[in-house]
Amino acid sequence: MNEKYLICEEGLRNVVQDGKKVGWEFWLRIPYYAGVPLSMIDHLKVTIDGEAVPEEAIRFNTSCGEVFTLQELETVTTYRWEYGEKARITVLQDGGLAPGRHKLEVDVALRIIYMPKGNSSYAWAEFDVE
Amino acid sequence: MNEKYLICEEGLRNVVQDGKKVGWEFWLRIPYYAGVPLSMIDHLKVTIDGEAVPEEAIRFNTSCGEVFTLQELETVTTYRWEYGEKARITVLQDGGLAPGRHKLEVDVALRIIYMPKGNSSYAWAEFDVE
Amino acid sequence: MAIKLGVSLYSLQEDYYLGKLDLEGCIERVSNEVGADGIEFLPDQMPLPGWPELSKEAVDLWFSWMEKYNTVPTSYGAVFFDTMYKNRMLTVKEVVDLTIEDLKRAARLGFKVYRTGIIRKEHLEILERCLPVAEELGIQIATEIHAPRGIHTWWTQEWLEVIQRTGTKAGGFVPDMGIFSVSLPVPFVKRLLREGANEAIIARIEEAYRAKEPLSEEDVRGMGGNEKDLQALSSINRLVYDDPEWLREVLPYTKHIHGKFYEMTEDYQESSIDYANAIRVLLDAGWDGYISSEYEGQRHYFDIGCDTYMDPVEQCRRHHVMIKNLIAKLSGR
Amino acid sequence: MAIKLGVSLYSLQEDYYLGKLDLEGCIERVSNEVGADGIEFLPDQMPLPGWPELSKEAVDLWFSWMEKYNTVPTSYGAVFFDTMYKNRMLTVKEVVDLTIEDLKRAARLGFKVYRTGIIRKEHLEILERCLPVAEELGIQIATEIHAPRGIHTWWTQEWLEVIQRTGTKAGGFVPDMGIFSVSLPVPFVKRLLREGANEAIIARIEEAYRAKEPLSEEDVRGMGGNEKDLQALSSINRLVYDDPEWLREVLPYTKHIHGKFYEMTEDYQESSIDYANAIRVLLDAGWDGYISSEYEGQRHYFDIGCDTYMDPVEQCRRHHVMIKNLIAKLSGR
Ligand SMILES: [Mn+2]
Ligand SMILES: [Mn+2]
Repeated sequence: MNEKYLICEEGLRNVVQDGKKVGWEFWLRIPYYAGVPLSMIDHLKVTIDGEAVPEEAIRFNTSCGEVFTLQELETVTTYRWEYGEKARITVLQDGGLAPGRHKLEVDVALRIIYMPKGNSSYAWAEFDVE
Repeated sequence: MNEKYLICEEGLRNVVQDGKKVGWEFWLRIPYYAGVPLSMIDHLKVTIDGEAVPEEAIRFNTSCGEVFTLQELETVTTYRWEYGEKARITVLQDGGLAPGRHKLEVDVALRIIYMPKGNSSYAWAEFDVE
Repeated sequence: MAIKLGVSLYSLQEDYYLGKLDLEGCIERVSNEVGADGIEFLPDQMPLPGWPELSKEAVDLWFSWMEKYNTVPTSYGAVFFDTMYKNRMLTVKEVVDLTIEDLKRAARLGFKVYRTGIIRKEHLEILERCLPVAEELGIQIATEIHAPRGIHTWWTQEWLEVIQRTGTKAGGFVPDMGIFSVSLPVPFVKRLLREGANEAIIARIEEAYRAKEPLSEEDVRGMGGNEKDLQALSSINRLVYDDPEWLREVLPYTKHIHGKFYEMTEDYQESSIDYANAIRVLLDAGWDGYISSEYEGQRHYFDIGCDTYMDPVEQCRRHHVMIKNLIAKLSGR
Repeated sequence: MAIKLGVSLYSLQEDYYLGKLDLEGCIERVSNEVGADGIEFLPDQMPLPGWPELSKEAVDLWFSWMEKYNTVPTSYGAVFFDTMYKNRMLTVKEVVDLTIEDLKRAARLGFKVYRTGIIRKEHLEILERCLPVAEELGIQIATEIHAPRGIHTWWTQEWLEVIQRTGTKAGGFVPDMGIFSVSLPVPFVKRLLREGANEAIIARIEEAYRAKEPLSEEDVRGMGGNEKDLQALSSINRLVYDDPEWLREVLPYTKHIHGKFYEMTEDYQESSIDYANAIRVLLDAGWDGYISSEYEGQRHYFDIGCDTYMDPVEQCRRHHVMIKNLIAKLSGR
């Protein structure tokens, strides 16, 4: 759902810490018509330049500054991903992304009670990274 | 903690369903000085006659009649194992236990914040099964 | 008139999603540009500050908007959280507890109808257990009658049985006008055609649907139908056309109706849904309550971008004109 | 007198655990048989009906007991639930939210002291964020000063820093008398001896502890000590003997004290804890508040069964006699 607007126009950026590129990040809107507690994110798969990102490298950043791994999200009922919120998704990767054009793909699913087969949405975009 | 009183005097019984023995059960008190939400049970290992029971065969029965697998317990924050409550523990096993004497061992641990190394308690008892 | 008009803020969702409107902005546009006073909203879609906790400040803010824009809360669109955890479904008791908390929030915000939906058999038991609290709060637990299920399906009939068996005053329904669908949503067909579907084949699929002799996949393939035509077929199989007369069976328990629509033309027509017969029954029954416009067409324009969106506010305005025209015509005014 | 006496129901825990007493029964015995009015309880140990939800009925029940038995709520024994989930620690905000809910329950039940304990550095931030709510509720957030940490450790000092920096009236301490330990708990030594420890070796371990020249494992092995003697050694290393004069540093923020004890003799002696000097300081400082008897000896009799338990009610009664005797003697009455 909302596939066209899932990946936000903020694009793709390297994350720099103490002068070092330690990963990269992008912003994601929810593939649903409402917000949900984070525990209802069933999966969040990220692919960069055709290669799947290891699940353990992905971090979901809440609007109030908490950082969760996907495995931790399974019990996070007290923080929500709101409808329309641009959630910052970080991928830990030493060295970050090389400057140039990169293709980002995401596949994100929520567990919604009236969608017994799951609600999985796929989106992709290409961005230039400095 | 409270090792002497963990396994309750109610003993060991076969569970009969539609005339068939489908498993067995016993009653367990909490190894702590207070009650906790069920999600704080860190592990519950059951051994019968020296043999470990597969984790998937164990069921925790709440006082109000809910039945949870150990894997489900990890998110059960809304039901509690109260201090002094005799919780019924069921083990699914076709045919149940043979009549005669059996040795039951349990190893149960809670996650308590001021016990960084965990709070694991071991108890055993022998009972006659009809 | 006994039929009152409102808007579900669901209609304005895309503008909220993209940050063009906030909750107050949605209310303001409904009041000032649609000219309606009934406000339905989904708190999980457009939450008040601090949601799902509901502070006194948030309640005051809500009522300050109602006053400022001369609007009234109508129906509160709730959802079930059975799937909160990956490793298990919530228990009946857990969902009851969450629903009771939610009913209290709805009542504090002044809503008289708590719109929910029965999906699993368990929801019947859950909602029945919530009825005494709803009675105390003076709010009606109303399950939506929504395609692919209609009035004569267990979802509706078993809740009706609960209402009649318990004699509760706090149980009811929100019929969604989508259960009177006579064709696929117009903007959906437009999109399928942009994507390569065949206009003639879609017309035949729709005719067969109206004749209650639905085509099979083989039929469509035999006509030379492509994947997009087959998508039209599978979608039409999930539509519902209930006899509008059946509405009378649930109207005694109905305080609120969803005015689902997909696209209003400039001359105030919605060709996908049989509004004329539904309104006729409502008038004949002397039904009293709000119809909330529920526009659900914008998403079919995503592929050609925001700029060509139908304006949801204008769509709702036209929808209200259509209903007023029907009322005037049918009541001979 | 300014020192008032109460009982923590923690003292009666084993009888509750085995189903011999319920919550009301515990209160009744404290009132009628110990003859004290101050009631401290741990809701997670002996919950009211429906806990952790606190209905009006449960509150009424609680106060009906307070009235019936002529007792007053003193300190509410809370716990932290950081470890709620296996896959992560709760966040600071989550623990703050839980603690605020808990503070409200404590206040509704009439408690003036909310006893908690700092374990992780995060708890300092958590409790500081709860102070404004505690002030509003008129309840003091008091962290227990409990072995293995004493008055001059970060657990106490950093909370003291928060109290002084914020100027809050809602922050304080519950010193546990166990921080004035002069020997191992008597019933624990008795159990070790039953299990094979050497009386002479334990005596030397305790002497060395009092001389602040603790023995090493090698020392104990060199004396021919066995595993039980080594258990005594490792236990004594977790004991604390703070100078009772240090109490003065925290007394301005102390409304409640835990009268920890392990075994009262028939002639009203508790030889493991230096009560005399602690009471002397309290009297000299003119301290006003409740000392809650906190009996923690029964568990050491589990091996020889329920029948030889020390009676916790009689133990608390003797503990009160000891304190009254000390007060009388030290104030020259
Ligand atoms: Mn609807
Ligand atoms: Mn204590």
